Amino acid sequence: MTATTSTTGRAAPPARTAGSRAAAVAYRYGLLGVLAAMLVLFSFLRPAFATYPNALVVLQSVAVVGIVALGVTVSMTTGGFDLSAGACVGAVVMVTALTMVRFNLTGATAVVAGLLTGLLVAAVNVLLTVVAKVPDLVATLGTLFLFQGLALIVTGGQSVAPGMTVDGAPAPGRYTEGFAWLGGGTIASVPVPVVVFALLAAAVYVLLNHTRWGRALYAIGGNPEAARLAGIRVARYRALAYAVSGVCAAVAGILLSARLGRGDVGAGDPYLLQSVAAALIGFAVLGANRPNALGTVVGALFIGVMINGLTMLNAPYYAQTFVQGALLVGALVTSYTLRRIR
Amino acid sequence: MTATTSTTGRAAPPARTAGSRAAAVAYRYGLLGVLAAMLVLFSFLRPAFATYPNALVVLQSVAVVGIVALGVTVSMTTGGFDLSAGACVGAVVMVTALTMVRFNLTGATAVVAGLLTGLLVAAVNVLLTVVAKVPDLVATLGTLFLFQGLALIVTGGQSVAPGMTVDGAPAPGRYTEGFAWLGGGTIASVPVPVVVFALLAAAVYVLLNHTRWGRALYAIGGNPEAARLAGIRVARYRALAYAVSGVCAAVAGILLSARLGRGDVGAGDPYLLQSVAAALIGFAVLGANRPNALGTVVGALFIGVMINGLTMLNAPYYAQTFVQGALLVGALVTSYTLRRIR
Amino acid sequence: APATSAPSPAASSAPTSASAAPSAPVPAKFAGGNVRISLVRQLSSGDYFEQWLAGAQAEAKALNVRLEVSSGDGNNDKQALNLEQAVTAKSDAIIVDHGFAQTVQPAVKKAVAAKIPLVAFDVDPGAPEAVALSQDDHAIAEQALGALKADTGGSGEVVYVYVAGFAPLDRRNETWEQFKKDNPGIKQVAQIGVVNSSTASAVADQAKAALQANPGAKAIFAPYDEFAKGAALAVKELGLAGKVKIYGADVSTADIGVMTEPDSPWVATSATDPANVGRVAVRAAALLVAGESVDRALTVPPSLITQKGLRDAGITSVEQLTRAFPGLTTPDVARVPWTAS
Amino acid sequence: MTFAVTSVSKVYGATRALSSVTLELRPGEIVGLIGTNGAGKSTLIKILSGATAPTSGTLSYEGRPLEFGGPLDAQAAGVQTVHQNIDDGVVFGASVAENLTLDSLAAGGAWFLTRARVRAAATAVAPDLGLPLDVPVESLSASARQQLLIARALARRARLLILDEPTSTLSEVEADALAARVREAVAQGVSVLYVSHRLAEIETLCDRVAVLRDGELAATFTAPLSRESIVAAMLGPVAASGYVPAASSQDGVRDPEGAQPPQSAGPVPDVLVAEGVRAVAGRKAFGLRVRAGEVLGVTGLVGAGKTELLEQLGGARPLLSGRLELDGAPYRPKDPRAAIDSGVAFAPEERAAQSIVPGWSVRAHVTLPWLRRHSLRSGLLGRRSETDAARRVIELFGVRGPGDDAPIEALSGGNQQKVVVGRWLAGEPRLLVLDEPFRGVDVAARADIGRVVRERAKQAAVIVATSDPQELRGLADRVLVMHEGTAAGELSIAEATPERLAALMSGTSTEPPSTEPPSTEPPTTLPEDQQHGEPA
Ligand SMILES: Nc1ncnc2c1ncn2[C@@H]1O[C@H](COP(=O)(O)OP(=O)(O)OP(=O)(O)O)[C@@H](O)[C@H]1O
Ligand SMILES: Nc1ncnc2c1ncn2[C@@H]1O[C@H](COP(=O)(O)OP(=O)(O)OP(=O)(O)O)[C@@H](O)[C@H]1O
Ligand SMILES: [Mg+2]
Ligand SMILES: [Mg+2]
Repeated sequence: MTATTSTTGRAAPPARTAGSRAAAVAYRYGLLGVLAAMLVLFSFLRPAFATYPNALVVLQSVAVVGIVALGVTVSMTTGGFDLSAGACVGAVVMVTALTMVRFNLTGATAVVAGLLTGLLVAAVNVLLTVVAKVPDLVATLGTLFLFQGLALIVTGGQSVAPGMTVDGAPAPGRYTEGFAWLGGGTIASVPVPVVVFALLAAAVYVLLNHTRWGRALYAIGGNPEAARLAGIRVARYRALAYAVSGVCAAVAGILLSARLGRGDVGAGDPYLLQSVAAALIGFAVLGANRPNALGTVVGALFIGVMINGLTMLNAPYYAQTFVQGALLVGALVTSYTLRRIR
Repeated sequence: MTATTSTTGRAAPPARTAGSRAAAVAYRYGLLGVLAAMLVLFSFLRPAFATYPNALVVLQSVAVVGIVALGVTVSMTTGGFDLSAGACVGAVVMVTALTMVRFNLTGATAVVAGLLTGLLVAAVNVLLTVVAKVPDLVATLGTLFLFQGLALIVTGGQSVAPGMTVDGAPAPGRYTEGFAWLGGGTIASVPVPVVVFALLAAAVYVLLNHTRWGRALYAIGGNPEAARLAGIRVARYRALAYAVSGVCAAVAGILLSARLGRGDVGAGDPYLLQSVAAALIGFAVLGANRPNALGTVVGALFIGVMINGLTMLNAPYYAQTFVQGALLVGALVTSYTLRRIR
Repeated sequence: APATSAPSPAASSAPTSASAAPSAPVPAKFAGGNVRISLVRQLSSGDYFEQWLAGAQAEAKALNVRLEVSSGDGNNDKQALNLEQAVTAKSDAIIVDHGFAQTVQPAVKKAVAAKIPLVAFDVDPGAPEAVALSQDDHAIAEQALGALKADTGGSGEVVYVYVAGFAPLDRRNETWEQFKKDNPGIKQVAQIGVVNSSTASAVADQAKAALQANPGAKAIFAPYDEFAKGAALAVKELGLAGKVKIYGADVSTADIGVMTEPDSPWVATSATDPANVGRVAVRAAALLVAGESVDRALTVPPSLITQKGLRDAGITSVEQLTRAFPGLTTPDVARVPWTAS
Repeated sequence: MTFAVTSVSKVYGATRALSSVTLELRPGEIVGLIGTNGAGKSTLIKILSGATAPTSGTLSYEGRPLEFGGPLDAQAAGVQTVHQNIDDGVVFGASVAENLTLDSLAAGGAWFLTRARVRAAATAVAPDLGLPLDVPVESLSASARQQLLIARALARRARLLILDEPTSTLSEVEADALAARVREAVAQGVSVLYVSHRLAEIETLCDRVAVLRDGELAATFTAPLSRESIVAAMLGPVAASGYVPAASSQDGVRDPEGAQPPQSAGPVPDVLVAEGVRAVAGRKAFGLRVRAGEVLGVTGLVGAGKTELLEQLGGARPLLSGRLELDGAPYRPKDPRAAIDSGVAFAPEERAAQSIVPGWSVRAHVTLPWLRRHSLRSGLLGRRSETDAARRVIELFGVRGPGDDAPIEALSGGNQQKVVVGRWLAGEPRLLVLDEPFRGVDVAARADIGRVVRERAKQAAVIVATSDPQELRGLADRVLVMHEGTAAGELSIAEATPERLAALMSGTSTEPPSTEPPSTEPPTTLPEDQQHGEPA
């Protein structure tokens, strides 16, 4: 029994017209191009922008958001969506502050407590989405309220600052030097949060692009039923995704707490929208069209550079939001319109 | 060639046990049950809760959120997602205030200007999602920033209040009586916003459940390609959905502006999360498992009753978020777990 | 959001000089227009902050200073980073407007190390080199509560609006706690409060619930203008005008509008003029740049503004208010010798 | 009244999917379109239905040229298409009635709709469909969904009706019903273009057959049709010479040259033993066993419970009752991973919904179940070993297409099927469970898959489910026939005459007592030599 002749060799890359090639290039590199253009423009208008210290400031301003966004990215790979990331950051800030200030424990304990809090948030998310099968968006919305509320309750709605009054007496502890170093220290002149961000970004990149776990996560995002039937334990991987998201948020919360030097009520709130924005912008980077680590880093940088540059140009704060929106919309339209042409 | 007799009929629906019937009922009516239980409990603990005036208070506190949520619901039917609804509310508040206070025009003009602003937001969303094919979440995120920024820019970041200084002179106009009536007036003792909410809820209900357009919207949400091949003008209907969402947000903005009596920077911001929450809770109402008008109304009431009751019970504000989260999670878990049993 | 900061040195205000005419020549640096002052803010949206900024900008213009403004928009880490950036960019002086002591102090140290003069408003800079400017929150609460006591005769049910974690509110809260101890006739029947970008309408909904639950309430103590506006809306919507009175804090043109409305329940507010505070901050910074001596602790005292006073004088805006209440303008705090005031 | 395709070519990158095809479709005529996998059938249909534009060439109707900007233009011109992937055509979350009336939403008319109105409209669209109107469409079986789509297309007053492998999910009975419907339409002057890999169907239904080979129109035949010449044209001169088309044997499942049931010298151990299992809850329990080197066919009408049974064996759904034994050890997989780890490979039935991850390359599809095996010691995935595995599958099954790096969507339907079935052989399973592995696969490729499966069966046991017993020819050693959720009987391949199969499948046979054990301790199926029982 013979069969059809097999032509298994790889096809040569299809011949393209110059125009569609250009569009394809623009689609892949569009967002990177806009980022580069912003860098050049800002450096030109404000020489102080293009200095090493300022680059570090920009990176540092991006680090915390970027770390949260990396977690959100992982939660998105399985088709989930972690709306509770910001609330998790806030809860971790409170918990670390309480550990050191109120219970007078060490910085290391605070780090552990923070990470455990992140895992607790993840556990609740997993219980809701994987076990109780509540849709991700609603479930993590519930978790958001829950942990935002919890962070308030454990402190009676108050911020936790060294010297605060607890039951009539001043709180015994304070932020330890080691813990504070996590926020303000440097390693070879690079701020610690930036180093942590870089390491986590590399780790998430490798995880998603070059390991079987990453492959499984994407498979679940692409077609959960096909993934299950191909032998992937979907529930476990979805739990893994939320765990990574929770740990990333916890790391971000620890760094933020160290930078703030106190447990600030509502400190985590701004991070949800920004991290989601970074992750979503990342979809358009290098034509990935799916959540990806590299894109998220670029997305976070995009926002960070934009805000920093505009501040340096002394744009009034009320114009910044608009310019941000306009740039974002411009970048997206370019990317997605060109994608269609391709 | 082989078989001849036809046995294509489906097997009879499996007989249900009493238990699974109960679960099915609980799934359909679970959230309504929790709502009813809350009402009874609060009335029992605080007789002042179960009075007609307090019912109106609850309804009024729900009206603005509910109206935004109705719009968000419609945008969700086509599989879209309108993150810009809150920003639209904020922009409309500013525009109506500017129209009357700064430009000294009539209340009717302000209403028209507000509605036009809502349509403008919708138009930008449509351009981005339908024309430029940017995914809904990112596109409306961009619009969010854009209009949040625009609302700030038109006033230079200031709130617009009667008597405010514009270019050195006090602003000429003030909120007209008619416009203020929209926020504070009553029709047969029912506050105007509640009446508007009820009318809009009925309209959206009929639109979604009993008109061709509603069917078409749901069809697009279910399978856009199949809808397109059935000749449904997908682009137009998606534009319609965003237009309805924009108009609802505009109406909410007008009512809010009338109630506040001034153009408050950031007034619209809290409405995004709350309205999305209401719409998402609504998925679980009556077992619909899709965006639906009735569910959204129940979802909005659920949140409103919860907050009002807790405040009456003198629960500290910092405990409320947590209780909200816990109740939400409880209701969702009940609904979705029971759905599986069914 | 309300003004926020850690406790500031409770030193009393001490004007640096007392004359009105320019008493010194304009320093060369200012004449050349090369002075850059960075204003690093914790928050920027809201009437209070807008008016504060307007005052600061007006003063900067008068002094021929370039004011570079950045805002943390409620993100305290961002504020700290903006502060570091101002140091990196070598501003001539830095004004820190609100913020949390623990968060900004590391960056303040960097500024001090870089020998950049610094003025901190409503936040403890934690460095003796820096000037700490504050408004007197205890006095604000005392004034408003004095009015409350006078109207109620020192007894009755009161609804209190408060959210912990915001330093000025916390300080005002200390005064309230003391007031309750001193006046056992005053009974707090409910405590409510929300702070978000739509504070007024959220507080209105809560206040309505609280007033429904406590029909005997006579007064609402709302020591922050957004709270007071929300409470006023609630009283109005429940038709309780005349029964319930509101005692607030802070003032803006919009607040004046609410207070002078017919039947308005908001009868008194205690406030500083935010624009004036902004002016003082810029003046202090300019003095530091010029190398003049400035008190390390400056305080701007508040005034009590009553509904009756506003109505009688026909006041509709803060500009008219400052003319009618000269106490709100404090030209002697951080007077700049080379300008007329 | 004639649709004409003139010199149409289509190029995808380096692939020439169609080259200069010319074809006329006349009213009242059913034209069969056949060809091996990847020959260009779907491409031609996509062009006719306006889904893609040809690279060159023209379409015309009654001599007037047609320019389709999109599927709606084609529909407006009277071209109605039911695509191969049926789930693309239905709206999940909507009821059957709503799905039937989808077209009327765009057509205008009453804007206020009630349930009764929708029901009435749905009944008007398909008066004799026999489907429940108020249930959500996702609760229908695949074949019922397809019937729904065909009813809709016919109701749209088509001039040209295109059916792309409409019967691949249908049983024979349903296929006959469909054929009647198609003839009805043709009687009213509609042209029909009919794609199928089932030659029998083509033979009985079509007036004319166009054969595509490598994107070219190889030949057209007019009724009466001869299978041999059609197959020869399909496969081309080189292949045809060495290929004995399985379809040429006309007598049911028995194939003189195909399967050689292993002449077991000694006792061959059972790989899988199932006792007291049920396909559908509440139906009668039964047993089965498969030996190493043996292929067990499972057949039965659509809805007989084949999929349910196989999914239980593959760990894709929990075992309803009874017990399983694999190589003598108890076997109760809690999920597909557990089954894979025990050496059981299960290829599910619905390719798009259950196997394909959109946008993924062929390579990633092949390695998905075996990721651990392709991981290096560092935990990273080994690109090399993945590529090798993918190329092996491509080679083994003659997958035609742009290669292992291309997205799987760039492959034709049948070639996609080869990839998602073929990947399971990469793991050297003990038990290979294949549910409808030949769906959309051409006769030659079917033979390829059959050959590889048989080769495999030398070491492993194989279970193949299909609703078309002909596909078991040359492949299975024994056939388990299912009816309404339970086993109706088992036949050796020698006994599996069309008559006996038909009787068992339709439930009219007096059951062989041996396969109907008294309830409590159901013995497994009997060895072949004890099988008996005559069909009625
Ligand atoms: N989107 C695409 N990109 C690249 N190549 C494609 C694409 N679609 C189809 N092809 C190629 O075109 C050729 C014809 O494919 P087509 O789908 O028309 O085959 P077919 O005759 O329908 O086969 P089957 O019977 O398997 O469905 C194949 O070689 C296929 O790989
Ligand atoms: N989507 C469905 N919802 C409810 N019952 C179904 C559904 N699909 C099938 N059934 C029922 O399940 C039983 C077995 O179906 P199953 O799909 O296993 O049959 P099959 O023999 O594999 O047929 P097919 O050829 O369609 O795969 C039948 O009684 C059928 O009516
Ligand atoms: Mg095909
Ligand atoms: Mg099946």
